[in-house]
Amino acid sequence: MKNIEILIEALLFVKTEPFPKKKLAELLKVDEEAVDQAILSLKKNLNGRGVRLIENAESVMLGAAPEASGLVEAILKEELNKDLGRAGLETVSIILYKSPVLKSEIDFIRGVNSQFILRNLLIRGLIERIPNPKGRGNLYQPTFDLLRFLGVENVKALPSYQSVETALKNFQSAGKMETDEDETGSEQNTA
Amino acid sequence: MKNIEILIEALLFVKTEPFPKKKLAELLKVDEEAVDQAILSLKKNLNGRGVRLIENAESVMLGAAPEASGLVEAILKEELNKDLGRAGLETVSIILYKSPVLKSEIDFIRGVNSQFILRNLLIRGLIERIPNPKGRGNLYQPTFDLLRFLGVENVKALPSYQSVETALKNFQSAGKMETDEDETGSEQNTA
Amino acid sequence: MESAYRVKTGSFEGPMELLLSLIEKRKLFINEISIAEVTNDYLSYIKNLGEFSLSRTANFIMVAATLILIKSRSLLPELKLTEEEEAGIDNLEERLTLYRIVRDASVKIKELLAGPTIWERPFVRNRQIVFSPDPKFTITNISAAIASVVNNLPKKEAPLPKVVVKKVISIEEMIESITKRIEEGLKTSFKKLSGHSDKIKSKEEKVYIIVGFLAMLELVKQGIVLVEQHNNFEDISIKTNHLQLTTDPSSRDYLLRGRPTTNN
Repeated sequence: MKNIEILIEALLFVKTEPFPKKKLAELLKVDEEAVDQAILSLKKNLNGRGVRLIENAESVMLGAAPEASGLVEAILKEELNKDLGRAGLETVSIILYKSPVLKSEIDFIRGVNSQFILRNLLIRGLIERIPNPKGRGNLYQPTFDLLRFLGVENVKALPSYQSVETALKNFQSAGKMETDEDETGSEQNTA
Repeated sequence: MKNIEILIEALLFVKTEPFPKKKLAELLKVDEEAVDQAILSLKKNLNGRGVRLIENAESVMLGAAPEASGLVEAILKEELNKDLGRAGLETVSIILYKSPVLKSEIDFIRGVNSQFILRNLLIRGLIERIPNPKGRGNLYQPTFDLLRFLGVENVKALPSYQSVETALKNFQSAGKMETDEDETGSEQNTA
Repeated sequence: MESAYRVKTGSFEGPMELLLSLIEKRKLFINEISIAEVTNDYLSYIKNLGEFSLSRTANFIMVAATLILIKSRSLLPELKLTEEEEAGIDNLEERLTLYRIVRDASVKIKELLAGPTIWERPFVRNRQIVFSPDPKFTITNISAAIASVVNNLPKKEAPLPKVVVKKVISIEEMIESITKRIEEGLKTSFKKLSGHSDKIKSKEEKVYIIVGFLAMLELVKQGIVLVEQHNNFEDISIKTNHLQLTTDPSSRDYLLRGRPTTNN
């Protein structure tokens, strides 16, 4: 096990929240590729262990293995509310299988304005808003909390990920519903 | 790696203080010898990794590898100095104008989850958490240090205090009546 | 009876959900023919949308527009549609397919949520807290921040977005034009009517269905007018915020009889 991997594991253990890979590279004074490689190796080494690596495109964090979920819940005595209504489930599914995704794309698929439900999911910390590098509107992506609640280490571990992702990716060509602008608010959570 | 070892690793991961081995045996419904063996194996497996097993006669816990202590210090220090950004300013301003305030209320006003930013504000001694006398969740309020830093004697001396407080209060009571339409259920797990 | 119906209608949040359920109830595949078959069910559903907010009603009406085109063409195959109208039809089929994929995925997501969690390490800091203010936390900045927070609070009832209103209103014109086109088609091609796919039906039945369909279009138009009114006169009372199409029992009865009775 290489030194940089040890350091990353230790940092993630101490920090207890999602850590941007970019920031890891800065702190460790290595390039992002080296970080990616170390993370890949760490992930492999954690496979089948009591601690797992959760990741999205930008960040990584550590979490307790889902196999221990029941026991951990018993000692933490914490209650999670994982109930989502049908609208919430649909919206979250689109965001999980097609992230990052625009509000207009979500509206297009669901045929309704998803403003309220997006705000609700943002407040619950299940999705987050990121700026769209290509232009107007915000992009939405799943949070680490959502991945953790689902018990998956990344979106690729979701059921039928490949086929659903492909189906959702292909529709882009068909044009979007030019709905109203995104009105869930424009503040960024840079926390 | 045996199942019991995975479970112990996961339990120690979420428990941020020493865990009595006796208690582990109870939780896992195995005898103490089995726990000892699993711990021995876990210790071996963690050797040379970023997270290590620390133990005394009765208890065990996980800790970051000593090799990483310099870096860990660095990120903890950085936490105290980094720019808290717009999210930080917004959250602090809500806590100032509406203290004491629940996390769920802050989230509802901001339209995003404030979990991580609240942690940062707590670590830096800008806000503090007090138990909610009326029920679940914690209440947040500004620290005396923050008020002194801002040069105000109490929150009521903040600019436009009265009108902002009223606006926030009105928004909240209006929101409560409307929640059925957007399928909320936004019970929060506190930071 | 009335309230029982409301419970049923309240269960659909959006047009895709409703449309898909109508198609699946008849065990049909998603294609133009099956969409045409459930159009009347769909339209009679939105006629009873009384319990929904205006924005939801608008969503249902917008999809109704495309359904009307599909249905019109299934009744009168010689009806020429514009390129844009054709595109709208293809689009709806695609959206419906996508929606079904998402809905099926959401069932699995629900199962996962009910299953195990990956727990995070709780946040605890046993360190001595050292007051470390951000130099940007000044009275000026804080007062600007709270002003922007108050400013960004979502308005209690967001008015219908202009784009949506414009679309809904243009649907009214669309319905008018399609009505005209169908009526003309009826006159000029009465002979052809019995000639296409729906072989089971007699000419008279066919005309009856079309007339029923046209009457249904009238009802949809009334809903559109309400959307328009609501937007011009913001403070119309709560009651009229909702789509209130005629509930004249005789007209409903008429429409019900006008519905095609294909069994698949």
